[in-house]
Amino acid sequence: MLKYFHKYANPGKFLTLALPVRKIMGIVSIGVVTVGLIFALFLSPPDYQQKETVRIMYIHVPAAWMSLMIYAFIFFSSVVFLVWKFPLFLILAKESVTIGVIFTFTALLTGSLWGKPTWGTYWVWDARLTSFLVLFFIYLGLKLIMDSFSYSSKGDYAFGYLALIGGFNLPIIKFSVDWWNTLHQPASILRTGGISISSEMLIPLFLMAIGFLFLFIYILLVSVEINLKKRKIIYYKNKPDN
Amino acid sequence: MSKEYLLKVKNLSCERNYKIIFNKLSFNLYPRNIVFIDGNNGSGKTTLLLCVSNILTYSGEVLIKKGIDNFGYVGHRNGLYDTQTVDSFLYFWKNIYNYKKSYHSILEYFNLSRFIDVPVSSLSFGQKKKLSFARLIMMKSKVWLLDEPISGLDKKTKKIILKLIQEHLSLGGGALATSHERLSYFDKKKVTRVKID
Amino acid sequence: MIKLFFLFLLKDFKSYLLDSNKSWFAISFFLLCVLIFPLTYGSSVDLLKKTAIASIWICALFSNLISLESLFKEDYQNGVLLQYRINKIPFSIIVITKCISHWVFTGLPIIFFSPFFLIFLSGSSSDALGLFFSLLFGTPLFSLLGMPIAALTLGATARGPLLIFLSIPFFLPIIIFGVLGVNSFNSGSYSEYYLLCAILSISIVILPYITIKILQESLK
Amino acid sequence: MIDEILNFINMNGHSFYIWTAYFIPLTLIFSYILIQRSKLKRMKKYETKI
Repeated sequence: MLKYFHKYANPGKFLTLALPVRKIMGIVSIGVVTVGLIFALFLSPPDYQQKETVRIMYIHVPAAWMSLMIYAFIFFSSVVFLVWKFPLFLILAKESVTIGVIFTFTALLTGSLWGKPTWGTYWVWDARLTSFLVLFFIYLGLKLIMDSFSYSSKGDYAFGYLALIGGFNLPIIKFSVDWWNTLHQPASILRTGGISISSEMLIPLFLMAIGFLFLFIYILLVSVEINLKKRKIIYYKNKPDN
Repeated sequence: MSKEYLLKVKNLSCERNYKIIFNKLSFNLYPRNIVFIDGNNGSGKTTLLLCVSNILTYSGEVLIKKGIDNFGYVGHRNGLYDTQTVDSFLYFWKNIYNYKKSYHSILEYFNLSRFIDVPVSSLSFGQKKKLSFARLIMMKSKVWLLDEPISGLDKKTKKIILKLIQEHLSLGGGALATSHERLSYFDKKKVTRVKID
Repeated sequence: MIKLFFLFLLKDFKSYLLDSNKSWFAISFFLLCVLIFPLTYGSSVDLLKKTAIASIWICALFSNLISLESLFKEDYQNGVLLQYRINKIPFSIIVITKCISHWVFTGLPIIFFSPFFLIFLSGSSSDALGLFFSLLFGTPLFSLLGMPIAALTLGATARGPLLIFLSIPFFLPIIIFGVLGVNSFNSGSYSEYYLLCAILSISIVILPYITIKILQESLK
Repeated sequence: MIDEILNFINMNGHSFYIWTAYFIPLTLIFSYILIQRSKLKRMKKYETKI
C-alpha cells in the first residue's frame, strides 16, 4: 500500500497519470450534467405534493452530498499528509477547498430557495441546516487560513491540522445541534417522509450526483496541475545554479 | 587531522518555503575553534543555524559529538519577556539550566547590576543582548550558535562579548557564528569561514 | 520535570499578574459585555429574565475569544519559544502550564462571579448552581479548544480576526450543551453535564498533544 | 407552442425559486471551471518560456 502511494505521490508521475483522466472527466462530466439537467427540468414528473418545486431537489441533494464528501476527502488527504508527509496530498486537499465552498454554498442557497415555497420561510434553525451552516464556516476558515499564509510552508501544517481538528469536531457539532433541536423544536415543519421517491425521480438525482462528482474530479485535477506548475516555476527560478 | 570534532556537517541542504536555501554545505567545528558563516542578507544564515539545531528539516548529515545534547543560542529575537524584571528572568533560567552558582557575578561582568529590578522592556537593545548572553553563560553548553552576535552594538559592548566568546573557546568550547563583520579578533588558525551564496 | 512544571506555572502566573492587560482584560471585558444586554433590551425585565443564562454564556465566550490571542503570541514573537525548542525543554510542560494559567485567569473568575451576574441580570436564583457547574465544565473546554487554534494562527498575517473566525464554529457544541444543561438542571436531568464531561475528558487527552505538534511546526 | 414554453418557464408559479436555484449554482461552478482553465493555459505558456 505504502509503496504504491510512494510511486504515485510523486508529482511528475501524478501529472502524466492524471492528464488522460482529466481529459476524459472533462468531457464525461459536462455530458452527464447536461443529461441530468434535461432529465431534471423536462423529463421528470412534478411531485404530487410539492408540484414543480421538487425539481430543486435534483441540484440541492447532490450538492449537499458533494460538500460532505469533499470534506471527508480533505480530512483524509490532510491526515495522509500529516502522517506520511506527501506534499501531493496537501495540494489535493488545498485545491478541493474552493470547490467545497461552492458546493456548500449551493446546498445552502438551494435549500433556502426550496424552503420558501414548501415550508413558508427561507430559513429555519433546524438541525440539518444549522450543521450545514457550520460546515460552510469551517470551509471558509480553511480557505482563510490558506490565504493568510500565502507563499509560506508554515501554512501547510496549519491547514492540515485545522482540517484534522475540524474533522474530529464536525460529528460532535452535528450531534450537539441535533440534540439542541430535538429538545427545543418539535419536528413539525420539516417532514422528509412526505416525499416518496419514485424511480423517475431517482434517475435525474443520481445523474446529477455522478455529474457533480465527475465535475469535482475534473476541477480538482485542473487546479492541482496549476498548483504543481506554479511550484515548478518557483523552484526553477530559485535554483542556486540557475 | 584526527582531531575530535564537536560538530560535523556534511552535504547539508535545506528547502524552505518551496525554495532551496543552500545546497551541500560541509564544514567541521573543532574544540577551541570558531566557524564564521558568511553571506548576504537573506542567504540563509539563520536557516543554517536552525538546521544544525534540528528545528528545520534538512537533507544531509549533522553529526554531533556524543555527550553534547544542548546548544546555546543567541538570535535576533532575544527571547525576553517584556514584563519580567532582570532578576526574575535570571532566576527563571538559572533554575531551568540548574546553574548552581550565583548569577550576580555575571551581572557584574556585563555592568548590569544597577538594573536588577528593572523590567526588561525598559532596557536598551545592547543591554537586552547582554542579558541573552548572560543566559548563554548559565547554560554551560559546549557549542554556541550565535546569530549576528555583535551587530548593532557599541564598541565597548562588542569588546565584552568578543572577550566572552574568546573565553568560551579557550575552555574547549566551539562556536558557530553568523556575521557580516570581518572579525580579526580571533586567532586566524582557529577560524573557519563558510560562505553561503 | 515536576520542578520545571512548577517553575513554568509560577512564571505564567507572574506574567499574568504583572501584565494588567492580560489578567484583568478578560474579566473586565466580561463585565462590559454583561452590561450591554440589559441596555439593548430596553426596559423589558421579562426578556432579560429569560435570556440571563444565554447572555452570561455569550459574554464568557467573547471574553475567552478576546484573551485567546495573547496565549502564545508573546512567546512566539520575542523568540522565547524558539529558545525553549533549541534548549530541548519539553513543550508538553509549556502547553499545559499555559492552558492552566489561561483558565485560572479567564475562566475561573467568570465561574465564581456568575451567580452574582445572574442576579444582576434578574435571572432566577434557582439556576445559579446549574450555571456554576455548566461553566465549570465549559470554560476549561474553551481554553483547551482555543489552544490549538491559537497555535495554528501563529505567523499568519491578520491574526486576530482569523483566530476569532476559526474558533467560533468549534465552540458551538460547548455553548449548546452548556446553555441546555442549565435549562434542564432543575428538572433533574444531567445528561448535558455528562456529555460536557465526556468531551472535556477526551479533549484533555488529545488537544494538548495536537497543540504541541502545531507549535513545533510553527517554528519551522 | 409559445404557451407551452411560457407555461414551462412559469413552473406553476414557482419560477423564481426554481430558476435561481439552477442558475446561480451552475454559473458559479462553470465560471470557476473557466477561470481555472484560463489559469492553466497561462501557466502552460509561462512554462514554455522558461
